[in-house]
Amino acid sequence: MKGRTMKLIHTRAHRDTASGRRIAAFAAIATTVALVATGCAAATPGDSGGSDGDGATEALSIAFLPKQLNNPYTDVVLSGGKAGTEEIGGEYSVVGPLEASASSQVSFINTLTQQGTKVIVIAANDPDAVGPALEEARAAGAKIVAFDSDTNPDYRDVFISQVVSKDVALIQVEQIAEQIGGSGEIAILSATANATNQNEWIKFIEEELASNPEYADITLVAKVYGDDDDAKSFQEAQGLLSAYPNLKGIISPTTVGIAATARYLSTTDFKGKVALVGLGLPNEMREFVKDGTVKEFALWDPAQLGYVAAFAGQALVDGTITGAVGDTFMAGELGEKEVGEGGIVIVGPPTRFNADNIDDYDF
Amino acid sequence: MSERTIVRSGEGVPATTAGTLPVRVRSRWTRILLSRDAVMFYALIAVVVYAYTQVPYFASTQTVGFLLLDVIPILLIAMPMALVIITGEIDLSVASTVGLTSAVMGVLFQAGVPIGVVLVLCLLLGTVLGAVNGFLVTALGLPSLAVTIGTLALYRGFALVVIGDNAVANFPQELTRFSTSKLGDTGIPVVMLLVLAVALVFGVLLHFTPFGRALVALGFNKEAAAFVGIRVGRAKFWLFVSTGLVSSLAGIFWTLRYSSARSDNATGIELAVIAAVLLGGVSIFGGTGSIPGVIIGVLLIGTINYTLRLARFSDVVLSIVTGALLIASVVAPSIAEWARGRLHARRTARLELQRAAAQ
Amino acid sequence: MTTPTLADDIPVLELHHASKAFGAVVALSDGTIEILPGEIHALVGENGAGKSTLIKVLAGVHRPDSGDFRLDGKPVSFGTPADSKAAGISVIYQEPTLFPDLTVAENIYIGRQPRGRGGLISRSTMRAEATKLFATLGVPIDPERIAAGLSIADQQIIEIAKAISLDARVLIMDEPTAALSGVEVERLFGVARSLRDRGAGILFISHRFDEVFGLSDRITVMRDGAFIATHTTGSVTVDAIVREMVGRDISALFPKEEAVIGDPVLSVRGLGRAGVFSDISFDVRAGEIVGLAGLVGAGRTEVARAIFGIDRYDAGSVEVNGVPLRPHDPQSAITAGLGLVPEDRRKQGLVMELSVTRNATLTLRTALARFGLISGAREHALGEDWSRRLQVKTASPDLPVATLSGGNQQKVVLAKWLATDPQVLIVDEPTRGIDIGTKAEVHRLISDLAGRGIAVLMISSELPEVLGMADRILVMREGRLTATIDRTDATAERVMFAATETLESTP
Amino acid sequence: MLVVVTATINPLFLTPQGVKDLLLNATIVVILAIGQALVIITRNVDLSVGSILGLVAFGTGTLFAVYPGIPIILVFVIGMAFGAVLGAVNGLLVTIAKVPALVITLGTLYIYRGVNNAWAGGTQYFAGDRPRAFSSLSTDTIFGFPLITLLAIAVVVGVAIVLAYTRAGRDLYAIGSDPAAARLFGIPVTRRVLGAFVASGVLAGLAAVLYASRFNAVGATTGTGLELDVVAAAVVGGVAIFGGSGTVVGAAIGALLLTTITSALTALRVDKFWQQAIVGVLIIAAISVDRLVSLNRARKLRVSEARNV
Repeated sequence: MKGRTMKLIHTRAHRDTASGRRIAAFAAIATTVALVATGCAAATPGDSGGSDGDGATEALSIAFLPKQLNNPYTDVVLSGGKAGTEEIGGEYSVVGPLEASASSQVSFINTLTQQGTKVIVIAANDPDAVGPALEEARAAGAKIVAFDSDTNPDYRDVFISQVVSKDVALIQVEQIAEQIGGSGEIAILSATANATNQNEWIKFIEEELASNPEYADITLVAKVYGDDDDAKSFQEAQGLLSAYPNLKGIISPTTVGIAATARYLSTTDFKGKVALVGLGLPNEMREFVKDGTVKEFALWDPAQLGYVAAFAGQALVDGTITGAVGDTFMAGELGEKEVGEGGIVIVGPPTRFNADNIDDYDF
Repeated sequence: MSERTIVRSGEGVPATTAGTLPVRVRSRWTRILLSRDAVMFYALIAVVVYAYTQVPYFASTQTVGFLLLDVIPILLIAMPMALVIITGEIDLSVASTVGLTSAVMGVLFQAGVPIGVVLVLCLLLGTVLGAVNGFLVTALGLPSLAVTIGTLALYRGFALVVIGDNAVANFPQELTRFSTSKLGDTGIPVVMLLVLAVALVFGVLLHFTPFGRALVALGFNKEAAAFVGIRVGRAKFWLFVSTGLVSSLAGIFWTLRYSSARSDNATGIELAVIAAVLLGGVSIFGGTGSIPGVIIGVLLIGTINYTLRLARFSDVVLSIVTGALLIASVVAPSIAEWARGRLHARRTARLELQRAAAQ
Repeated sequence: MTTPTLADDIPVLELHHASKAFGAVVALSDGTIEILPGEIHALVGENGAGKSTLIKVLAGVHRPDSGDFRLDGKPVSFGTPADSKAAGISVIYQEPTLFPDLTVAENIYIGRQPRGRGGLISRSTMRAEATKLFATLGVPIDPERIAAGLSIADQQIIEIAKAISLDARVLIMDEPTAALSGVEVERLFGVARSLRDRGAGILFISHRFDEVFGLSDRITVMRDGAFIATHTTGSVTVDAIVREMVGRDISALFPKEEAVIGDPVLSVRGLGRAGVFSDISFDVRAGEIVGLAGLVGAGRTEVARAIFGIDRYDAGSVEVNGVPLRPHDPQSAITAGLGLVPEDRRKQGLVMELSVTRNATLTLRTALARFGLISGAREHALGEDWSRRLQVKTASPDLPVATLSGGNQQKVVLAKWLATDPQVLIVDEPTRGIDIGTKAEVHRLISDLAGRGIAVLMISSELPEVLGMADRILVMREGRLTATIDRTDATAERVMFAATETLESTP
Repeated sequence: MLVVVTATINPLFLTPQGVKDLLLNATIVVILAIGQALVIITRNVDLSVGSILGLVAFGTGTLFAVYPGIPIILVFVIGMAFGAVLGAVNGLLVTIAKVPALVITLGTLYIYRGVNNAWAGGTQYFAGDRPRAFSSLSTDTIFGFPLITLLAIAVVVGVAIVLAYTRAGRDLYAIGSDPAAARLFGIPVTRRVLGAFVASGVLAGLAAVLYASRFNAVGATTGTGLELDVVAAAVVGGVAIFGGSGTVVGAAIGALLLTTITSALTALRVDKFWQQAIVGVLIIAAISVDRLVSLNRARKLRVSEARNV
């Protein structure tokens, strides 16, 4: 027994210490990471073509990166994108974060860049946060089409806009003015406070209210944000009505917001007394139009956005357009589209939905 | 975390002399090659090799760059977090600290404060936020879990108060470019050098300093640690402070990398950090854990996520995988323990049977 | 008072030749006891004699490795405490285990609350029952208050009330009086007697001979994990019992080397902590071993903890070589040359999961570091050096201390402190749970240290150990020093007397 | 107090519509907070309630969409059973693996949410897809109380009775008060803790069905982040995070208070960004007060024990 112990201790003395082992582990990691890195580096230049093929023969890969997956509006937009891509004969894919955060889109852009995607169609959660990643993507040869929500113009080739921002704003002001009889307090219930498109519309709404003498009697008393979250928008609507007893109308330029507000109004005494206009999906609003909560709201056909974006992507890759003002391209059944000021492509005028026509639409 | 429900091996196992129960002493290399860290390392290699050969586009320098850029914030925060968990505490407020740092950074910069001053103030802020956690946990003796759930809400709330729904984007280009620049052709981001420095500091702190020895001791047994003069409360306080400081560092990196200061930055990454730390072999009950292990844990989660994304799996899968890895990493040791216990019980039962038969 | 007719009754509970070992440590080698219905049975023995293990076997907490366990003459085997409770055995531990957040009544009836309409708990019935119980016991406790904040005495009463409500046939009390005042003890005894008169068998552990002789019908003595004898109380004397408890030749077992005794190193003056101890003053001189004797709960450990800085104290001062120590700061105590081998080796003395080396060098963390970094090689050399010097038996100093036997673990604790080269070493129950062979080694070590001029304060509940080792014996009772006895005058009886007499009769 | 202040500043706050809204908003958090209280009393925590709610709420929407004629009561039963299964998964992992509930439920929070996302995709079900009678549950009132609020009150009373007047309920307190002692007493700790998690799941399921009745859309992100509010409500309502004490009535009041604060902030036109910070402050204040009270009690005890020493 004693002898054995002694021997063990003896061997111990030659052994590395616990700390020594740690150093070894550290070194192992460092070496391997370095190896992997250099290995990759060596592999890249000659390898990138490989069996996957490259260049003209390959189907045009168009990847859509919406603000957030699993959003009904997004799904409609994407359905158009898919249709457009298939018409071109391109390879359609969708990636995106589950929550509308700016930084998570960056990782997806990186991945798309690496996959050699030819066209990235993006709806930016933050106009600047995605910038550096998009620049890298462009450096790697991708064309960038922004749609729905623009990035900083420096980072993309074209922006496919629903309609002229001002038109969207004006139609909403017009509608609310009609419905409240041209005077009274109104409020805006928007998506997130830094959503690019909503903010632009709100800016135009405010300008129009201030400058157009027809609207002199209308006061905008509040702007609140429901973050495109149903429950939150619902409570914000409720908060508005409790905070502003004389409120006569609400503008909600977001599909989630208008649906939540309509639902709140329809269950209260305010139904029919407080006007509600904005941008909504016919399928979501049908019930409220029919029960009289909402008289009229507006929207473009979101599917057209995706559809045109796909064609714009192809045109950019072909070289048909470069994003310069005056360039034109054919967008399938929607005909010729022109690149306007600031690289913006306008899809079409907004549609007004009311009890008379709502059943004609299914999206 | 305040209550340990598991009987740890040391307390439950009756003492035996070396003579009665032969303890196998494995050779040095077998031990290194069979250690938990090593096994994790094999797993990492396996994933890398698999992705390298099977997943298109993985074999590229861009992978290294993008992957590392993605994991840097997690890797940074995992270092102090590992130490915090080793002492038997937890800090859930790290992601909110990142968010608040980012928000303050944006607001200060927009107000015209020179960027250098902004960075210093941000690090200072992180230190203060960590100190608040540390004070509540050590001075008031509150459970860190509850405290940091509270500060998770509080710090994120402050971020909202500070910057609201705005975003600040116009940080100096030199800085934003620096944050994503690579070391030559290797694809390794320059910032990794800073991260490695931080890892080295925490690795040395844990494994090669008196303070590290004290942390391990108090993680296993707070009372015994107090009996050798270890100032338990003070040690924990400084760990929370360091967590706050490193989280604010991660916040600065986050803001610069995405050149966007927003209140919702890094929402939810505490889960990824904790999952990586636990996967890296740190015991949720305290005491056990190593910095190399944690680094491997972070890289493993990062690589799996990146590979899945590259293989066009949806983000849905990613969140399920992260959650499952977290649960697996804490449940696995318990199951192993349970299996060992069963085995032991069966052996004891057999011995008793033999003894009974002998009588 | 009924005297049981010993010959005729079948014992309500009997245990014969039970043994229980924890790894290499045999805690109980021959646990034997018989409890008759309607008797109060006292169990006495030194600390470490195996009394607590015996009780835990009866309570179903430990399953004995061997032995014959019978209730009413029929063999039984308990797997869990619940089994034992179901069989009518109620155990009241030294530290009552009440649920602090529940009401007193609920604590009595938890898991078997009386039910009323609709199968719901009837709180009024529960309250009424509890009130009735307390009335029987003659104690004014509000059944509706929550248990948190109750005094130990009240908590014990509640445990007893619970036992009564359970209709316990056997009531076992582990040192129930350790934390009680005179009046409370009387009240407790009244209750015990009335239970006995109703036919229950009562077993209680006590170190106070006045209580043992005043209350019990029979006395069982244990020593070194084994049964020694059972006596009818009227037929024995305190002296005889003490002799049986101590049982061996003291001076032969504990060879105290004569050391040169120098100047006072540790000076404690007027130390007090509200509710725990008060007015403690003594010196320990270089090369001197001072024994601190007393019953469990007398406040000895608490004094040691306060000196070392683990706990705060409200009054007094501690000086090492004339320099006052910062209160509540063990690190400064260590720096000043103090070391403490704590009473609970597994929870306080060692980090069981860490290696022998790591444990042994834990006190030297800072000294081991060069430029702030610990040199693994030096750490190892030091760990190995000390394990060799103290002859710690382990396959490798890299193995967790949990794999060592109790005696070897204690050597690691000693090594940890010797490595700091202390001037004062406080050892609290240094040989508890250690086998005889290693015990002698530990004693030789301590004696050796004193020989090298270290001042040693030794807390021990084992009288022979104290008598054999100490140059001077301080005795504590109920938080106060009651006697200082010189080595030459020390006898087991004198120490026992000083530890158990009531304060009022202190000369 | 808060109600009074708010009402004076903004009279509209206490109109019938205002009160109704307040109650309606609180209902769902109240029910979740009750479930959370059960779990916290046993010294555990369930962070996955928000995800359970989302999953079950989407399930409810799916049921109505796939089986348009399904009886409403059956939907309730299925929703609660679904919640029970999800809660049981939590409970089993916690009790078998003996890992802190925090870690397990943090994991299931993400897994359940992921499953919800995978299942729902971009699909959302809207109020229009559901029968009128179902939606009217949350709009119809009896004596000014919305139906679902009455349901919530019934749940509070029911669970309160179980906790106060059944052995199983009392066992939960014993377990939270001292888990080791509870085991020593022969209380079936594992079964009871599992039961608490299942109950929390059932209540989350119920809350989810009510959510589907109350709100327009149920989809992949329904209920995200609710867990913080729920834990805060329970803790603010006096359920000690250390386990062993607290009542469901307290938790319900906590939930009501929290919702009132939120509504009051909006009604008082306070910057809504303060909301989350206030939740954080409330959690920390609640546990600090709890701790200080118990420290104080311990100190008093020691001094009162001093007696003759």
